[in-house]
Amino acid sequence: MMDVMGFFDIVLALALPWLGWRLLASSDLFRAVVLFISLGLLMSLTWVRLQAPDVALAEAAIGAGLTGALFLSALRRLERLSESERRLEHAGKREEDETIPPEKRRRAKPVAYVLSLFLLVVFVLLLGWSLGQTPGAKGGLGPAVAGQMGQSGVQSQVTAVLLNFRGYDTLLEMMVLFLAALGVWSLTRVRQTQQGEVPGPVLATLVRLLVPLMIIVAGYLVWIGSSRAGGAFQGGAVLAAAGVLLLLANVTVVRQVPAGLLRWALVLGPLLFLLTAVACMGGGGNLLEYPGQSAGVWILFIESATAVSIGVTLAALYAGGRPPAPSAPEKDNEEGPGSGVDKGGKA
Amino acid sequence: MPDTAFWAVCLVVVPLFFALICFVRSDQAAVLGLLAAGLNALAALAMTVFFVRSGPLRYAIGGWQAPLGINFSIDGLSVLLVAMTAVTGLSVSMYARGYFSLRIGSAGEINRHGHQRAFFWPVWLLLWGALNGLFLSADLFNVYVTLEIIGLSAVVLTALSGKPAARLAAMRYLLVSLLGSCSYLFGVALLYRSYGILDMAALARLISPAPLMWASLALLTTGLLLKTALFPLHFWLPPAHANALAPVSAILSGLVVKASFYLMLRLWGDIFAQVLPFAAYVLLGVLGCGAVLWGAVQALLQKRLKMLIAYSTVAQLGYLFIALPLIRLDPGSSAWEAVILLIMSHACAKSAMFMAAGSIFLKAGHDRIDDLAGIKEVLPISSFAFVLAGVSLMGFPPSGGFVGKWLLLGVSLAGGEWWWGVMLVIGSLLAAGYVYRVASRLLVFKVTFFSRRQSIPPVMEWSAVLLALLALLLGLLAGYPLGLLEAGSPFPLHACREVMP
Amino acid sequence: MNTLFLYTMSGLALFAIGLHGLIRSSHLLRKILAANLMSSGVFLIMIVGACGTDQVMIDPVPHAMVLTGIVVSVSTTAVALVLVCLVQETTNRALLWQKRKRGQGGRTDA
Amino acid sequence: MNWGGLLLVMILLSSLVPGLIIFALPEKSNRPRTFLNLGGAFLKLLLILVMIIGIYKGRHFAVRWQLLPGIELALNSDPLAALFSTLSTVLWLLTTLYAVGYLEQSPNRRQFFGYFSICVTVTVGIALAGNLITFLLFYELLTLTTYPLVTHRGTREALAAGRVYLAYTLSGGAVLLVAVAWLQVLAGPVDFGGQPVLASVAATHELQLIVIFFMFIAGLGVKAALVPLHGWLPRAMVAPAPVSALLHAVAVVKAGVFGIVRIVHDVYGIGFAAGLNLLLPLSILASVSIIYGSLCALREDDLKKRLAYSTISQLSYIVLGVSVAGPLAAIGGLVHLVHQGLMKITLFFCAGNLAETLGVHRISEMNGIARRMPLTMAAFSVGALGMIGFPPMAGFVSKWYLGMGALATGKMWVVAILAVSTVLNAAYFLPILIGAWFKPQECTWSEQVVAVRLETRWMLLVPPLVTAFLVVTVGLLANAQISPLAWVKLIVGREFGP
Repeated sequence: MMDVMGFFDIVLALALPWLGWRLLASSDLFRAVVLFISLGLLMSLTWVRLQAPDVALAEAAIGAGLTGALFLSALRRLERLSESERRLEHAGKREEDETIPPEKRRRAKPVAYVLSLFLLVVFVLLLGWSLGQTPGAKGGLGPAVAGQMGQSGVQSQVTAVLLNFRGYDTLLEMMVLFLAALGVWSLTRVRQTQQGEVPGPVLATLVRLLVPLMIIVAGYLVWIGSSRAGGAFQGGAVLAAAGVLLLLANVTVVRQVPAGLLRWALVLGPLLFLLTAVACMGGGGNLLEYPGQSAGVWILFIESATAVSIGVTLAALYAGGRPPAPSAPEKDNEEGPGSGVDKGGKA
Repeated sequence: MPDTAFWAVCLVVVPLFFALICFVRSDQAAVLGLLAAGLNALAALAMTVFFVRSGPLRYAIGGWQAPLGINFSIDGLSVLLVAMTAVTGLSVSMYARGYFSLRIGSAGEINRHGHQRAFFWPVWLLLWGALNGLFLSADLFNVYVTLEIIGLSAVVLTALSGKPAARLAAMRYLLVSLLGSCSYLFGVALLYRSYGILDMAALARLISPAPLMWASLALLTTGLLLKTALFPLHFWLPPAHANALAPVSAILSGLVVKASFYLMLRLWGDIFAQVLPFAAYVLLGVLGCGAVLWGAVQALLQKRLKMLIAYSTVAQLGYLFIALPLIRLDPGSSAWEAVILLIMSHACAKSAMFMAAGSIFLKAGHDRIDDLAGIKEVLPISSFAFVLAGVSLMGFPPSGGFVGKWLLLGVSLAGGEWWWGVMLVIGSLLAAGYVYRVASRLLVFKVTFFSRRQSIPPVMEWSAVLLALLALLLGLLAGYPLGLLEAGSPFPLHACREVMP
Repeated sequence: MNTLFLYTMSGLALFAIGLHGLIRSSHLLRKILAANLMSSGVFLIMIVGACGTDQVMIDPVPHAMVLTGIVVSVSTTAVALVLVCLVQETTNRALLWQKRKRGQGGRTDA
Repeated sequence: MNWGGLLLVMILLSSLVPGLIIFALPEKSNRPRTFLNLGGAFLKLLLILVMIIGIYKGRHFAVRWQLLPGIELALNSDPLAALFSTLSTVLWLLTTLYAVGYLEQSPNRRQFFGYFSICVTVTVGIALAGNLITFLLFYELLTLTTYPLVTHRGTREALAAGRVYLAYTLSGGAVLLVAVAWLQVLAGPVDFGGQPVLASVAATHELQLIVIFFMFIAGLGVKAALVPLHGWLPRAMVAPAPVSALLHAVAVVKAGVFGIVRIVHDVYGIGFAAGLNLLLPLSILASVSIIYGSLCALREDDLKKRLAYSTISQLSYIVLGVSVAGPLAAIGGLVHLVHQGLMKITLFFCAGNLAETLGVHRISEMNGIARRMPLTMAAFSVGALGMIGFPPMAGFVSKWYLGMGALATGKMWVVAILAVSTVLNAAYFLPILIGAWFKPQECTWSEQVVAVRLETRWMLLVPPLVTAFLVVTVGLLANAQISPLAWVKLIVGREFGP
């Protein structure tokens, strides 16, 4: 049994860089993206092999799934853009040099190419050598974490680190996610969806069946996160997948979400997290120092809120722009933080 | 009971909170943003006051002490940089208020620029919160997250301008930022692997020469140098800084590059200082010399005002790196003080310069240096601000840049390595050259000057000139901020080590 | 040579390939893919470091860091992809250096 | 801060504050501006008088402000400082009056008078600087604040002159900065007026001290227009006449010379500098400047440029006097600091009058001009004769002491230089006088001032007459208790000991 697993490890470890190489070398971008997604899935397997189930879940959902979806939609958009450009060129009879395929450009300078490859190999060997030289640091902070688990309020060590011991990191990470949504919204707005793109009956049924199921799974993942693999990010990612499905199916209800509500849903998680962190100071504690024995409750509260926002944010990232209609946020201000629940129920 | 730590927490929490609120209430974004800027400045002031009273301090977030949890380390260096961010940020915010109101107010551009204002404020506040977080944090991984926020928001702000050049610049900036933070993260990962710890102060005690340590130091340094745009890695900076909107340029040049340099200071000045050989510092110093020369020569060749200022940033960053070997050379603390003065005075002066250039751009409708003669007649205050800021950059007395240069010169001569000092002087002469190129146009008066718009809001002109004045007077007041450094600890991290449990 | 070291080398190779791709590729989409590969490589090395030599004691801190890293990386990727589309839209090419002259010499905004 | 220190700060503020207010005033408000200018000038004169009386009674004024350890700003009033600041202040008052008349119709007076006031502040700051860093600070600021005045007219020529001016002075400033920093590293902060501290480090760092000395001379020599570094001065004559008069005859160039005097007297000390053999090269440099400046002046037809070259030559008298290293020569040099200022400003005022009233810029246009403007030309003649060294003018006194000093130290070649230079002075000044007084008018002048009762506006006429009067007076009354000569003897007496 061990031998089989050992062989599997070797294949996996070799397959990862090979896939990476292939995907960068492939001349077809679509193929590269597909290879990237499969690489993500293999990474996820690797995480399982390395006893990191939390990471595996997150990698599968976010690293492979959502990132892949993002790449695919960007690719589609790029192709559409270049098509319209080509049409424009033909119409205007404008002569312009065709884009040189990257491979030709690369081969144009073989010396530099070989040199950079050589440098990289040296870099890898040097680093590998130094990694082999130095013994690992005896478990790192593992013992420290294990020693304090009793006061963390949760059973899962990873969740304890994420939301208690190093909760501040996670708070800032939520800000990164929020920032990404801000960035995407500030850059573009979603193009008007064509009315013709009505989902086929199969997709519509699938959506109707899958989306509620996904929401339940997401809730379960958040709940289970306190003791086993799972948590806000994994749950949020599943919620996001539901959102992506809805967007793909072009369900009318997605387009009818009021802009203000959407904004509140994006903000909900980070805002509640931040307020909770500050509220912890009310009792004389430090920032994010959950009072007394109630850490578990607080963590669950934060996780639920952030999961909703993560889901909405990731879906918004997939949508790739701010809502098309000029937003009128002042209309929806009276709807408080509770509106996040509506978002869940609406689907 | 408010104390130093309370205000430090406020410095991170307040901007983040207002960023979120700004996004939801985007119609009120400017008011909220200014409120946040004001509160932030207040918090920075309060923290400084308490710091002077009670000295350096570590603050355990979540109540978890250092090796397990993330700690704030509040020492003289962090307080000074936070204060610098607060002052610069406040005046950039006031400038931005005028700037966006003007752009929106002009007829026919409402749709185009409405979203710029709506998104500028939350992104800028996030950036601000992350900057404060970076300066206060004592945890290497936490610093990575703040660096990511800083990098990403800087990219978003750059792209906000919407012009093709700005988008390309933002793209390049993003890729560099990705590469830089990936390299940094790799370095952190390797450090964690060999020492099992992420806290800077604890790490500084554990560091010992080993192959893996060298590898991680190289990775950390490469990442930070990319983000700081040290000479051969500076290619991304000028287009990004020059093509962004004016308040954004001020933020990027004044503050953002300082964040990664601050980390360089922490790493090279403290954590790794015991094991690093002098030759490594010399290498960075030589690159700094390259930056000073190349940046200045490029600045002299530019035709556009904002490009000139951006290249001047490249040159000025070179100064900071020239200071690194001198820090090592210096038995006392005057090289440290010089670096910090240079950072602060460059932050004020460069922001003021970009702000003034933005006003000039809006008024003239272009920023071709050769066609700016006579703008003084229509924009006297902004022109004055530009020249004042230029005087600071040249390192003229009594600016902060002068005192910094003076201290470094003294260190280099006393240490017998006079060439660094000569490089500094040559650099300031070159700086005088490119400042002169602009100033000679600005100071001339012509009877008529064609201007595109009627009026620039006074707040835009005055915020720039006040900031420039501050940069100029920083030299006269240098004793106060640097006294803060002395009060905390002559060397930034050493005192904290004693305080640490 | 044990399995963990193999994974470490695999992570290193991923990082190096990503680095190579990031610098040498010309299409922006490929550059972003490469950046993702780089960070995957780093994650792999971090997670391998979390396994003790006996694979019993697992350090959860790197796991948490990698989770954070994954979210950060998807965030930057999302912004980067939108930017790529914008670059393509304005310059007709998703390339970085080709339009340099136009990018730097043209009119820009204050 | 003690009262004495406050006095020094007040002296600086008395022109700085009017300058800043002038920037804030609108362009149109001429009366308040003139009032501020003259009020500030009178106030400053009053304060300086108080200071001089104080010094005479043996009081010592000083104020210090520490920026950082090792960087300290200090103002100090020793007799030398009092000499230079009095000169600047008196001439500022007259020049302000002159400038109000000169610029009556021209645009942008706000900027002119604003910078002008600040320039004077900075010049007095140079005079009162109590240590090298303070001196450096004001020296560099002088560069900056004079630039807008040089380029005031905004013409292509003015801008070019400004560029040259900046290139020279900024480079000089950079060299000076390195020198000051280096000296501080070797010997610690250097205060003026105390005992020279360098002797203690001389044994180990002799070569370095020599190098530093020549860096000082190079840095200061730019503003002092020592010969290879003089290129900016003739070009800077495109500036308006009051600027040329005050700045390029007095403030800027004197700042350089004053710095050299400070370095030789207060930093190195005469004896020590002579011991290092530093003074001979300096006196050779000064002699070359004297002869070269005079020769160039001979060739120039443009009146202001001839005066500029004459400045180059005359300034080096001061340097020569200091570097001869005898008390008598030092008296001659230092008193020339005052005398040359008075004479040269008279000449520039007159040149400005000619240009402003009749549009005359060239010497070849000046024939017979004395009949049209007798008072102006009388003042001009007094100045020119003083320059040549006719007794009983001021210039004679300086040259007399210089010559005696050279004889006393046995440096005959210095006497020869003085003689040759006097001949050259006469050669380039006397033809002007002869032409103006005795030759008939040759060309028509474009009358630019509608003639009033006087030959030109009274504001233009009074200042040169006053300075011409002073030139004669300080020469005649050289032995009086309160003459510049007496004051200089006091300074030199302190320097060379009883």
